[in-house]
Amino acid sequence: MPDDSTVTDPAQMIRCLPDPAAPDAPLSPHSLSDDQLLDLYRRMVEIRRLDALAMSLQRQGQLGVWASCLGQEAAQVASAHALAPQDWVFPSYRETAVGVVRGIPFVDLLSQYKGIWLGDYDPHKYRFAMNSIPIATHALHATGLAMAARRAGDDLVAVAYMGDGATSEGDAHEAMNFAAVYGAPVVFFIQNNQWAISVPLHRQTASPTLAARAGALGFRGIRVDGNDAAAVHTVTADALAHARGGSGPVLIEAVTYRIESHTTADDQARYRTEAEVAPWRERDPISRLDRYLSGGGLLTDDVRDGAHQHADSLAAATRDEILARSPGDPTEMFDHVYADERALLEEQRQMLVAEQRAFEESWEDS
Amino acid sequence: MPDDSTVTDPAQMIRCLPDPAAPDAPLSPHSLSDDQLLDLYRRMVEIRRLDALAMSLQRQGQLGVWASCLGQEAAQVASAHALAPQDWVFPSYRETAVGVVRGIPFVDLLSQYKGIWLGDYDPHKYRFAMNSIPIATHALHATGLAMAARRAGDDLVAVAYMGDGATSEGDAHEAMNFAAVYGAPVVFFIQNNQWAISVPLHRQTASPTLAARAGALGFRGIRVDGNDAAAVHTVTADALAHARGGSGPVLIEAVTYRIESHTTADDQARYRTEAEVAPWRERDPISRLDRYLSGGGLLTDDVRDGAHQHADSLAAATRDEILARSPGDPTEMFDHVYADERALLEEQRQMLVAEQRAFEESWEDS
Amino acid sequence: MSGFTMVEALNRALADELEDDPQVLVFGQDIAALGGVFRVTAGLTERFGDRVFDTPLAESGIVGTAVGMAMYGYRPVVEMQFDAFSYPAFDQIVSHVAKMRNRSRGLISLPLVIRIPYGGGIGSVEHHSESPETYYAHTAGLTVVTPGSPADAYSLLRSSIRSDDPIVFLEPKRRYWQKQEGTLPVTTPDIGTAVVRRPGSTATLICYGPTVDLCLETAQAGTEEGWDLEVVDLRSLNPLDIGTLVASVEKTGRAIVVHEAGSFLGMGAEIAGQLSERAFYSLRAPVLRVTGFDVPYPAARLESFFLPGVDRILDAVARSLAY
Amino acid sequence: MSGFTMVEALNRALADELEDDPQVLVFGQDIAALGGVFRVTAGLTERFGDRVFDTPLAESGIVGTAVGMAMYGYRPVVEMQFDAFSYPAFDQIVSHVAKMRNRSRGLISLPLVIRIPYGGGIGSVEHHSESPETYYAHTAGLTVVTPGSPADAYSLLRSSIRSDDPIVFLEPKRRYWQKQEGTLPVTTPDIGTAVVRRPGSTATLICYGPTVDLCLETAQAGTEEGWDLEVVDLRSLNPLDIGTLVASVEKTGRAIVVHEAGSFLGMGAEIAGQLSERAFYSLRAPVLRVTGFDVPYPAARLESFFLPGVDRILDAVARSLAY
Ligand SMILES: Cc1ncc(C[n+]2csc(CCOP(=O)(O)OP(=O)(O)O)c2C)c(N)n1
Ligand SMILES: Cc1ncc(C[n+]2csc(CCOP(=O)(O)OP(=O)(O)O)c2C)c(N)n1
Ligand SMILES: [Mg+2]
Ligand SMILES: [Mg+2]
Repeated sequence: MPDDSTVTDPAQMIRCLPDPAAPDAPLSPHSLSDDQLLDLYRRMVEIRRLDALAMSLQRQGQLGVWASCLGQEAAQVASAHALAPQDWVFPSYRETAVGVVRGIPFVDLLSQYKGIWLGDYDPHKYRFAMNSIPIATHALHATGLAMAARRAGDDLVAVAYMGDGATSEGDAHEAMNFAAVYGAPVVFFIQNNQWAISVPLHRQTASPTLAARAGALGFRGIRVDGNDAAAVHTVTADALAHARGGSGPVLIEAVTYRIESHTTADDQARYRTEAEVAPWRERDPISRLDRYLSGGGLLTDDVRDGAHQHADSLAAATRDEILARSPGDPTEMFDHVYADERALLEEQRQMLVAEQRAFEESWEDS
Repeated sequence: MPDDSTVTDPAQMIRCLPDPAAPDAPLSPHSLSDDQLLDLYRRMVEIRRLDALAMSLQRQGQLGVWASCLGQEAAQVASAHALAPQDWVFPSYRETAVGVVRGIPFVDLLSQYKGIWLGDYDPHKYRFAMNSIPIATHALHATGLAMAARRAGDDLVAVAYMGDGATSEGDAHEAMNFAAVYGAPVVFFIQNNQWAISVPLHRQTASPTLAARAGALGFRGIRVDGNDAAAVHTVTADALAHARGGSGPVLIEAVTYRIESHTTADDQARYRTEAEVAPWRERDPISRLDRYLSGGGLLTDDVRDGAHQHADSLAAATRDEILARSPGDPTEMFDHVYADERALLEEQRQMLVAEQRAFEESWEDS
Repeated sequence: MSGFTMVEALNRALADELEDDPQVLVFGQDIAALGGVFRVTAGLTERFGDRVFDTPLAESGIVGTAVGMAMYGYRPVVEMQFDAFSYPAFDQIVSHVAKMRNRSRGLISLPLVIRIPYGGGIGSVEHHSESPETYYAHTAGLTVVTPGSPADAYSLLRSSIRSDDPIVFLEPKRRYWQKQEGTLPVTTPDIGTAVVRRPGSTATLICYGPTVDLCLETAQAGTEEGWDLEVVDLRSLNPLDIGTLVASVEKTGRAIVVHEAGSFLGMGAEIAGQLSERAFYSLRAPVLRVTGFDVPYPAARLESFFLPGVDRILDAVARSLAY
Repeated sequence: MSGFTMVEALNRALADELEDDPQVLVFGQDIAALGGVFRVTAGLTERFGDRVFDTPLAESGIVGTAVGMAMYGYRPVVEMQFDAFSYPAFDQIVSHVAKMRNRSRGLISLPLVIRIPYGGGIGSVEHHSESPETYYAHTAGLTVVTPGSPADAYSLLRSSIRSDDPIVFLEPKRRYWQKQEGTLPVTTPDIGTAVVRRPGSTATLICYGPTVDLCLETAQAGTEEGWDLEVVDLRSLNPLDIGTLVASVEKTGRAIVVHEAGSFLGMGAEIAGQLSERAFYSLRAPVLRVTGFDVPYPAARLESFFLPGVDRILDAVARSLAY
């Protein structure tokens, strides 16, 4: 169990895998089996491939926009991997890797970005909440659900994924404070990828770390190398055990980096240089795990090739599925607004139905 | 300059005057002259008298409601006393003592509670902002004004007064974070009076101190005995110097106690016992300063009597003034909504004018 | 008991729902030990323990955590201490409470109730007398209910807690201590139904929440002018029971909407818009509006000039009859 | 330059005000180095240095600090990145921005502008296509302005920055790239004036922001039906230039209000309410409304069914003429 010096001293950060950028940084032991490590590797390769697919689909005009998680695969895959099936995830818009690890078919995650529906998977089935675009607002839902589960006596942790920028919102503060006051089993997993669109971390906070927030609210905070899959998994497993055991919330600051632009609608060239990005490419989480596993002889060329082949075929299948997916009857927009029927909406639905009919007839006529 | 151990360890708290409740607590030196100390004493006596006047006026139905600062005189008077004339104060609804020290006639502070107008003093003249009822919202105004002053190169500090409960609001977090990020000269003066209406501190936060918030956001936080006028003055003077010097914001947690009910509309008997309040009466800030000054021979019976006589006559005069004050022409409610004239409001004004005329005529007829 | 106040009715409704459904939770600021600043929740924590609890001072936190609890199957009933203090929770209410069901294609419903004491007339300080109904009634996905009588306060709050849709429940604070004959429990028409409180033929007074009693009083006063005014209590603002309003106007030919909120984009605007469309040939005069002025709510000693009163409503009736 | 887009017009308006008045400050999320997600502030920080700066990710913080800066004499122009992201600042806007002048008896004015890109039609994800005008236009103390053309974008933004009243400036994001002939600077009628964009006699189409071009297009299409439609662009929603609307309706006898916001308590409600009162004898048909449906803004591939379109407006004209 890491000591609290890791919270306030930015130099202090839990690492398990050698970091080329910090060769003499002390390494902590990790708790993963060989199978688990290989599993993480395969998942990360898979995600990177799927993320690349999404990027190309967007370029081809198939998706309206895409927020890549390139470079954050370790933070997302390893933390998600540590979760128990009954745990609940509250994602922002960037946690596609987490969604995939939770078992959501990638096509269902893409669907929203194709504009099919506002969300297109069963949140209860995967215990993965509808992703939340209003920054930090979902952290409160995680706290509330954790308070509820604790009240019900259920063994469950709610994990709220947020970015570094999200920590500036009032809702982030309120979510952490409520969790601390009620001792709710929540893990606030903050992917500190150094940027909030074009705003760098130092304009977001004057504090050297984000993990320190927890201590000030009376709960545990920890900093981990977010590009180190083994460390992320270990620290997350610790945090989940802590929360599960009734000791209250934990904040994890996973230090990583957003390699791509914020989204495909963004252009990072306007606010940062490749010179800043380059060193982080060196720290690529997949190569890092690859080196470690290859060094240990665990990762053979066969395994590596297998991982890539699997990822490629999954991507190919996903591509066909998303291209085939189309929006349903537009009148569905009236179906889910209220549990019961509303006269005003029924009138509007009828208007749309009539318009559709008239449109079709005008087609048949021509 | 107090060291940072005072921030996280609740036992640690700056004290300058002997505290009967903590006889062996270490005492720090204070920086006040005899005159200053006597000044603080007189002001505190004056405020207590005026507060008592307000309470009785409310009982007599002259005021709609009153929020007493009984027991918090040291925190308010001593901190206000340390301010420079050019500094700006952003109060909540309880900082009447601060307002009086800033030079606002007490009758102008009462006016709002008599329902004359929503505020009834010139905020620019006293550099005392319109008091703010929506909890914590005004902290952002303080930060913004401090950012503005710094930009203009003006030597001033903005002081935001808040309660312990206010620290739970998202706006409190955003105000502190903006201040830290921009290095704005703001002092967040938190009167931790242990209660937010009926909610005790431990249900408001899981942290042993509120001062720790500052460190987590990258700025200085300090804890002071809020019933110790000398300590509050010293710590506030330090904080103002720090902010004035361009070293950024400071958070002061003044540990005190709300002796009265939250307001005259509240009934503390419903949520706390006299047994809890009693020890705090022992720590009364005025008696505490009185003992200290009497011990030193500084406070003679003459001085004490003089202070009380002055307070009594001021109260008597204020009483006459507030009783004499009445609301102006009701159509004034249309005068200050916009800088320019609005047709819709003019129509409504004319309607009210016509109603008034009709009413007067119906009177004359009878 | 014979006779009950609105506060008693609300308290009893909460108690009965807490009793009947273990999933119901009640929380907010000062609602446990204190029993709420208006005593609406008095005695509930003594009786139901930690199912009725106080929260830290953060409205977005209250509503946001309620969303998470509702997702888990609880039925939270949260209190915003006063009308203006629901504004810090506005983002949670509009971006999540109102949209979660739709976003999730119906897979997540949020059975939660947001109780808000609203309106003026009690001589309060600033921010304690707001009428925020337009903000919520305009928001697709929200249902906005407001009782005008103790009986409705009881019955509508129970229905609201049982509804699978999120409900903004607006309580006319100046009617909190109004007493009504009879005994609890009572059942009144369900959410979405307006009720004719007083049948009449001269013109229709349309009101809700705090203005219901005012309009009944006005109708009484109107008899001296020889007027027989019909009074319709909306009871729910969204959905709006336009059918009942149209039926009334087809009978009277005239309508005056009365509310404390400002006229500009107030409920009177929507009602005037719908009536002028759905009762075009029946209206013998335009739908008139008697509302709070379009200025911030004034200081206590001026509120009587700001608020709609009997004379102002009677003047409007006269203007309507002049067409 | 010959011809300019709305984004260029807004950018130039900001630059010209920054140039003319040293008290003007521009800040928000991603508005400095990036130049805003829509490039409205592109190049400004290069030219005006730290008078144009990025903030932490907190809307309440942005508006709340702007209040403090305005109190100190600056003229802040803040950007909310998208419509729905103004909601976290709702409490600051409604409780302070709108009320400070009145609360202080006119002693504190807040000359600040809150820029909000709003509306749909750009195939965006959830929360990026909201039409929040009712929330702000209903709030006493706020002025709500929205340009329908590049020229108005320039002139109205400059007037807004020079106004001593706080202004919510709504920018129709789907018209950002719309080009108009001519050169900047231009001066158009001031805030509070509606403009007849196309004179006509058959009926009046009332629109603003994103629906202005739509209504002009509709009027064009209407000629094929032999209709001569008048198009009035509101330009400011509060104050509402009802005089211009009444004059138009006295001529045409018919009005259709067109906006993207839902109909329930949308601007169309207020306009219908006021016209039915102020032009009672001129209206030959009820004021009809063609608006977004009263549902949450739908996913991108469904928005074309949700948004008012030419055919839906022409149908309304036909319905109006059928009276
Ligand atoms: C309340 C709110 N304000 C603004 C935005 C626009 N926005 C979308 S993402 C983003 C930056 C988020 O940065 P961070 O929290 O670090 O997450 P990251 O994108 O880096 O994963 C912003 C400002 C939003 N979605 N919600
Ligand atoms: C946003 C908001 N929510 C709720 C309230 C109602 N309210 C008024 S004072 C108060 C308690 C404040 O406690 P604290 O911040 O500790 O200040 P104190 O009254 O103890 O000085 C509450 C909840 C309010 N005024 N504003
Ligand atoms: Mg980030
Ligand atoms: Mg307190």
